[in-house]
Amino acid sequence: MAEPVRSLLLAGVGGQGVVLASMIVAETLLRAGYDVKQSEVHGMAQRGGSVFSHIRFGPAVESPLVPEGTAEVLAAFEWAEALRWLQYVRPGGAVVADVRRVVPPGACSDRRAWLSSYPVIDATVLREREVKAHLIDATALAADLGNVRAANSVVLGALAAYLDVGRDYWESTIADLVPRGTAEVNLAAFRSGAEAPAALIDLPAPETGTGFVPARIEVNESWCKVCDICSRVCPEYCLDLDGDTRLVVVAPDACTGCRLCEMLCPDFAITIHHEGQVPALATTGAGP
Amino acid sequence: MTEARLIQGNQACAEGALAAGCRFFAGYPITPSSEIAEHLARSLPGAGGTFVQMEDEIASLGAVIGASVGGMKAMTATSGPGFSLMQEHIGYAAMAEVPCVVVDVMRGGPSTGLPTSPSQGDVMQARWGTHGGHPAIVLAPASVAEVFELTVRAFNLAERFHTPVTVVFDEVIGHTRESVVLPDHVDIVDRRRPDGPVEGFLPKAAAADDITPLPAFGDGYRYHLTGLVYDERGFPTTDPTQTGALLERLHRKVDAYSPEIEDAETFMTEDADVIVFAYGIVARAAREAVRLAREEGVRAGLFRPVTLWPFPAKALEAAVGAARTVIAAEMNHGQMIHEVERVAASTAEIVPHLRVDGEPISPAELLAKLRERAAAQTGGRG
Amino acid sequence: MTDVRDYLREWAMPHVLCPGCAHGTILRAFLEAVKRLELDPDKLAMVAGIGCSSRLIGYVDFCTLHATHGRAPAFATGLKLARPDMTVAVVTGDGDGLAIGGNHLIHAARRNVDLTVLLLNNSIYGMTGGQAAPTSPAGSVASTAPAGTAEAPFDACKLLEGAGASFVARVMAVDPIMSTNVMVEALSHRGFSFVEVISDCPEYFGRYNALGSGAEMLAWMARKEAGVAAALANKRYVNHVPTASDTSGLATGVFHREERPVFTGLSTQAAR
Amino acid sequence: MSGGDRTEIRLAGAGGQGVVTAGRILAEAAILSGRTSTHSQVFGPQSRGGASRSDVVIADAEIGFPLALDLDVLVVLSEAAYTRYVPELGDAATLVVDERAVPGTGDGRPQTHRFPIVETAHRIVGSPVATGVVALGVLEALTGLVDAAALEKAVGSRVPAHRREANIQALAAGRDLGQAA
Amino acid sequence: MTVDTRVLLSGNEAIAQAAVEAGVQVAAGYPGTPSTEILETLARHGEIDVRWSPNEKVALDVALGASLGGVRTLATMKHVGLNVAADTFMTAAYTGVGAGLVLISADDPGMHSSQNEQDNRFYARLAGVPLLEPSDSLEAKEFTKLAFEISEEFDTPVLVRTTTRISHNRGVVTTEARRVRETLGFSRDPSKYVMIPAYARRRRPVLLERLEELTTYVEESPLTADIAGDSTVGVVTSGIAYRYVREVIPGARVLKLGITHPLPMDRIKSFAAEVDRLFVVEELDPFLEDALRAAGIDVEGKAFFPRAGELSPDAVRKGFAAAGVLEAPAPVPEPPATVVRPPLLCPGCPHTAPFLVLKRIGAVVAGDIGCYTLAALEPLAAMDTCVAMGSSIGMAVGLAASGGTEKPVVATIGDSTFLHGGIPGLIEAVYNEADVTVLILDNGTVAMTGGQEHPGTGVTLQGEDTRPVDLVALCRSVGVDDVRVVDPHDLAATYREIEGAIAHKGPSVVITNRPCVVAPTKVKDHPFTVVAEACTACQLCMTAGCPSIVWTDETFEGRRKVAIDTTTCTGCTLCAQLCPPRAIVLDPEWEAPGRG
Repeated sequence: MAEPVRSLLLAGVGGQGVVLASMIVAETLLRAGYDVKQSEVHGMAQRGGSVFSHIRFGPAVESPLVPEGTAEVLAAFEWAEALRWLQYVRPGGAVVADVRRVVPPGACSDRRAWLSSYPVIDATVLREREVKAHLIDATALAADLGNVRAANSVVLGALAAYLDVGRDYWESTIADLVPRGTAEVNLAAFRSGAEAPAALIDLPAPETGTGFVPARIEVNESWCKVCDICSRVCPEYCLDLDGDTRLVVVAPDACTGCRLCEMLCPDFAITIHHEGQVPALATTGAGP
Repeated sequence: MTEARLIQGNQACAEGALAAGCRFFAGYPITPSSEIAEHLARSLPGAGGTFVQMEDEIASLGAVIGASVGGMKAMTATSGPGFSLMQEHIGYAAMAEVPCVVVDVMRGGPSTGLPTSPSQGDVMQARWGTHGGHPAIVLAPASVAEVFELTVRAFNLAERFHTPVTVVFDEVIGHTRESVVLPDHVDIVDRRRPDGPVEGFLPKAAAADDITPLPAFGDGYRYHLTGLVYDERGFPTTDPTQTGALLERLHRKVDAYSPEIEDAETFMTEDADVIVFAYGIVARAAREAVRLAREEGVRAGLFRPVTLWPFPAKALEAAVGAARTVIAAEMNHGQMIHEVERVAASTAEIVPHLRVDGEPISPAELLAKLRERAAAQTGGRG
Repeated sequence: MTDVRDYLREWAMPHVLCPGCAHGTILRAFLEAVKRLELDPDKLAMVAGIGCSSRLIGYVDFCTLHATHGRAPAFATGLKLARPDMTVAVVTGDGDGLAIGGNHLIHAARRNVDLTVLLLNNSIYGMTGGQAAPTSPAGSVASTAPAGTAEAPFDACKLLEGAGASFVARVMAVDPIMSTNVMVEALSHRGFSFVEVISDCPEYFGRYNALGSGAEMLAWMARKEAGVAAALANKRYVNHVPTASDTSGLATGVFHREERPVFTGLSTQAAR
Repeated sequence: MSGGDRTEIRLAGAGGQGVVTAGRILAEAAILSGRTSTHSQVFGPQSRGGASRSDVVIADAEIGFPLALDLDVLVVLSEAAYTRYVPELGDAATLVVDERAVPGTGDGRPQTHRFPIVETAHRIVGSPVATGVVALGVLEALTGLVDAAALEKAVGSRVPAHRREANIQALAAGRDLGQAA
Repeated sequence: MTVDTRVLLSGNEAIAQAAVEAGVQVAAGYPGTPSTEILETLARHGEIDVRWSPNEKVALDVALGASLGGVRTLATMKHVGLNVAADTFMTAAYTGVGAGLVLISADDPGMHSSQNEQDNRFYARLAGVPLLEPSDSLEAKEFTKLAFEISEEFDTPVLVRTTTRISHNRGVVTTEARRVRETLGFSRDPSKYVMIPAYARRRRPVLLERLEELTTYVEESPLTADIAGDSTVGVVTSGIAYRYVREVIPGARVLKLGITHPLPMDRIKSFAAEVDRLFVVEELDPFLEDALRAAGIDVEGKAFFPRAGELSPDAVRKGFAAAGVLEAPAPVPEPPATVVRPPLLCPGCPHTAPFLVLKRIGAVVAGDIGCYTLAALEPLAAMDTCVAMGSSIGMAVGLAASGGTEKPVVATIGDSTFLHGGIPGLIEAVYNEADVTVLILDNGTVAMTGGQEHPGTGVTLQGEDTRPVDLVALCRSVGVDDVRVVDPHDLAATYREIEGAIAHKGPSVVITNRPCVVAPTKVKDHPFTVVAEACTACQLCMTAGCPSIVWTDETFEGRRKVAIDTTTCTGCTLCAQLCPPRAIVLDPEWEAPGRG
């Protein structure tokens, strides 16, 4: 069998520049003499969604898609995306990941438990997979260089360390493809990523389970003037008007006890009962 | 008794207020009343009281009401234009039943008029100046000594009946210095305070004598005070029954006690043919004129209402008796004369003697009038 | 005291104000401040003039003095001077406090009497049926300005700062938390503290000027906040589609604070 | 209308001559002398630089009408005051005029006395402010309405401490003028 | 072969390159993922008349007209776009062409950015036109060039069908020079070009004869390739599936079909005879499989390979494993748990506030195709239907007519979608007096596909200024009395205008008019930040679903406080308008770019 086709996977979040990064990788490989196929998906996935790019290279490439368990390197520009595509990495392969967190709003939607579904940054998850885990704080390194948007180049630098492609190919491609005026910082970022030690970064697990106290909404109908303010403001859409005549608690179980309705009710008609001990109201300043 | 002192009427007013227990004064400068404020500005702090010069007369009486609600005896002093501005708050104090004293040192009017000249043009305003209608207590001293005395009385009446009391005198009384001997001691009346429990306190619950207790703010009784018609809780109401009852009570509260309140001076009226009706400085001239007329054999007398309001009608009626003429002398275009006519027109001829030129009515001109009326009567008899 | 409703004269509720009128929200924010400061209800007096805002004090179980139109600062001055042991708060409206009572307000500020004045600005005369107020924005419609008022409105905070108030702040009814925070500071301030509270009047100002219900007017209020308004004004619209957007803003927060001798009625001469 | 024991004195002059203060001193001196008195004055704009007037009524007992009605004594310290008040003065009244302020009057009134009152005040205190007090000295010497000790005491209690001495001197100087007449 | 001519091109870029090389002179289309970049790339050439049309049908009309006028012409669209153009397409097969006319249909198996995954190969069969299916970028270029030749040789439009994996793959392509042939000019021929029944009846047999000729051509075509291998397993395949087959089972014998309509059935039959087991591996529907079966060929296919979704090497491997041809792949461990990351409206997206308002109002919302379709997802969750380009208004009219809801019925439609297919719907609303409100979400671009110009933007695809459609005047002119314009970043005003429009009896229109924050200009204004001490964790800001707002580990009364990622915040003010304690303020540390 001839020299095998090799696979890389780049992953990140829509808007992070995954497509440009993978074009740089593919172009670099082309310039290095390989046949290359690179595949990504445009459109909706770019709107803050998960974005990935398959890169395959070798003497002659058929499929542009990377089969699971075959990628030599997974380069992730975001922590959760590194986990998402982990099964594509072959045993003994490498995961190069920026420890940056891009938390989607959906990860903050469990307002009963106040638990974020965003995964904890914990390198042991990678170690268990028989992969080389290479976590870097690329965003911080790029920021040190003066442009956080060069973080991708830091990751590419780290990725390059796992490929036997000459540094010249990388740097000429980067210089050609990055936005005008940013070549210098991106090259510096690339070098910084290539030279950064492949250390594991273990970040402390964020606090979870914040002691949610169930809350109950009580409406004093004899005081309520059905003005609609509470139902307009409730973040959980617990309240609604029944026609224009009556205020109804339509989703009592969704109440988080934030008390916006109670505070904004001009008629003192709403009471939020916290079914448990709630920390005292903080006496914060008046703002700026 | 202390020694005689040369004291200005306005100063006597201030000293009377202090003697009566007034510990709060708020006012606005206006001739010819300013010396009252000036004197109290000097003397109140030392007496543990508070003086404040407000931005206008409206605010002055407002502050006075506020202080009174806080439990202090309080007064203001002003003159014609300022008195007009105070009318709204006089009405408020009457409605909300807040004791306070308003001194009006009358000057020539209308409008800015004659600031430094005497007048008696505000006596009807003192009765009817506010809108809506309520009883009024108005005292009219005629001498420096009496300014002191009636100022004390004004406070006592205010505190007794929980109502504003007005003291009116003219520029001459206000500014003239007289040798007077002020008393060492004066009798003082304090407002009625509640003695029941704080819980469930009904500030305007029916009182047998129509005088509801008045706790000071901050003393533990929490209640609402308003210029709107209120119910027994002091809370606004538009209920006709309660509205009627409240306004009836406010009137009854003064009307029923008018014998206690009313005061008048008579001088040689017992056998008088001609009686001069006068108050304030005019009464001083009238008394002189009556004395001189008597020397000439004219059977003259003087009737002087000390309380202009409630008007001492019975005393006037008694004083007029068989007199055939009453000369109503006023430094206005004829105000109290209407009361005189109301009481005495059926038995006596009411002759006005009015002066509005800024000059005080003199004993000489009243003497001349007495002579003239006496001659007319004689002629009539003849 | 666990609930601000305990400060209410519950027998008097519900209050007379219209549906969606945020004055009640402001009262609640004030009561939260009272609660946080643990003020003794026996030693708390609220003084008000005439108007919708002034009606609020009828519903709180403190010593409440419902004064005449515009004169509440004068009543309160007298009360405070007579009862320095009491906390005295004035509730007034834009017409009550800035038109008929403007003189009293600025002089109370100048004297630095230890009062806290809440001026509830709803840009119109509500109680009397929607007449133009000294705070009605130029061009806004009122029953006495059917074609829009031609007058310029007061900036109450600038006015009061100029008058010498030693604490000047503005909050919005839509921000009850910030309102409470600022009211705590105002009540804690020694001297004359002034808090303008932007409120709404859906019944008149909202109706005459097509601003919608109370709920909508609160949203409109939030959008008027200075940072937001400035940011909105900075932006462009889609080419070729014109929008007439109101970009005027209203700053909120504590604008001025100083320590200055508090007027107590005792003359400095006597004090010496 | 000066009947019985009642004496009416008017001091009239220009603002700044201390006319009102002099009137009060005279009234207070009367009380100190065991008599009763009233004092009235013209207020307002007139007190600021224009004509100024101070009336004192002195009697042995209660004073019925407190205002002057028929002057017994008129002291005139300015030409304007002369023009205003002398024409209504009764023939029996005593008239005291300042010889410089009222130049060249020779209407032949009886009971008319001319003194350099203003000039004397200037000489002693360097300003017209003590003119009224000088006039009181003249009056005391001329009429004996109040006794000298009472007048001196009243002056002492009414003027500020630092001017007491000068005013006592002014009073004495006035008295000298009056006695010389 | 020098490095210079070997370039890495996406399938779309390769098709554009083919058009350049083939001498195309007019190209028209409507943006639609995954087809959009073809015309964008072509537009950069400069010498070619490349334009966005209001919709795909118009684009194909333009292309057909240009073809009849004598120049080679390209029309591009996504798969569902061909539904719109189908009317013209069906009859263009009758008229034939002037110069070469190629229609690109970019299909979207797996529905990465589409509302369905229809298999457009059937359109070729339905219309009777030849269908070419490239399998990578190089073929995309070569096949497209060949398509022009076929078009002219057989006097027919040619359908080139790509899929997302072809369109958006980059592969190595060798480029050649552009060759432009002199225009043929327009030859008047009503019997060919005027499809009245009489003439059309005559064209139908022509079409059928052409198909016969094409069948012969296909049998000989180099695009039909027999790839040598072990004949125990034979695979008939096309397009991207061919690549997967080669990847997964490189030893098998493969008949690769470059033209899948008409089919070279003789070649297929002989191929079938030469292998032990015959498989068809194709994405989506059993287009080939059914045809083979109909021809009496015993074939295996969809029994092992999925009919839904994209194929992949893994799926192909699993299919062959299930068929017993390959060993089952070693199980790959499941990925660790991670967060779901659905696409979102961008930070500062002008569509957010209108949907916040619609959710509060509780309207029944007929959505349309565009970024705003994302408002159907949590937390906005304010869209009830979304079917096809321009369908929203008509559907809203229908919902209102049904009486099936007492809630207000609102249609939401983007500016470009409105011009594409919404106007007739609005006319329907006016004509049949529907009490509906139409929100035209005008963000000044075709945002979903990456920021293309359209007839409302005032700029052509080639960057020239042109007269924009006046939306307000347009709506008024069709008879809408209540037309409002509002700034959607002004939440209160937006609420007011939408409520006002809903209250209006009869059709009403609210036009919201902030530009897209991503395209054509990336908006980055002064960002907002959260004053942590003031945040009371009420989560009202979170209801906007802005990706820049996240929870922090700080809590208030047991709830999580929020923070704003100032690097992604565009400063739209929406959250600051929502925040009750005014905890969201302009970031005091931000410095505007270029201000030092």
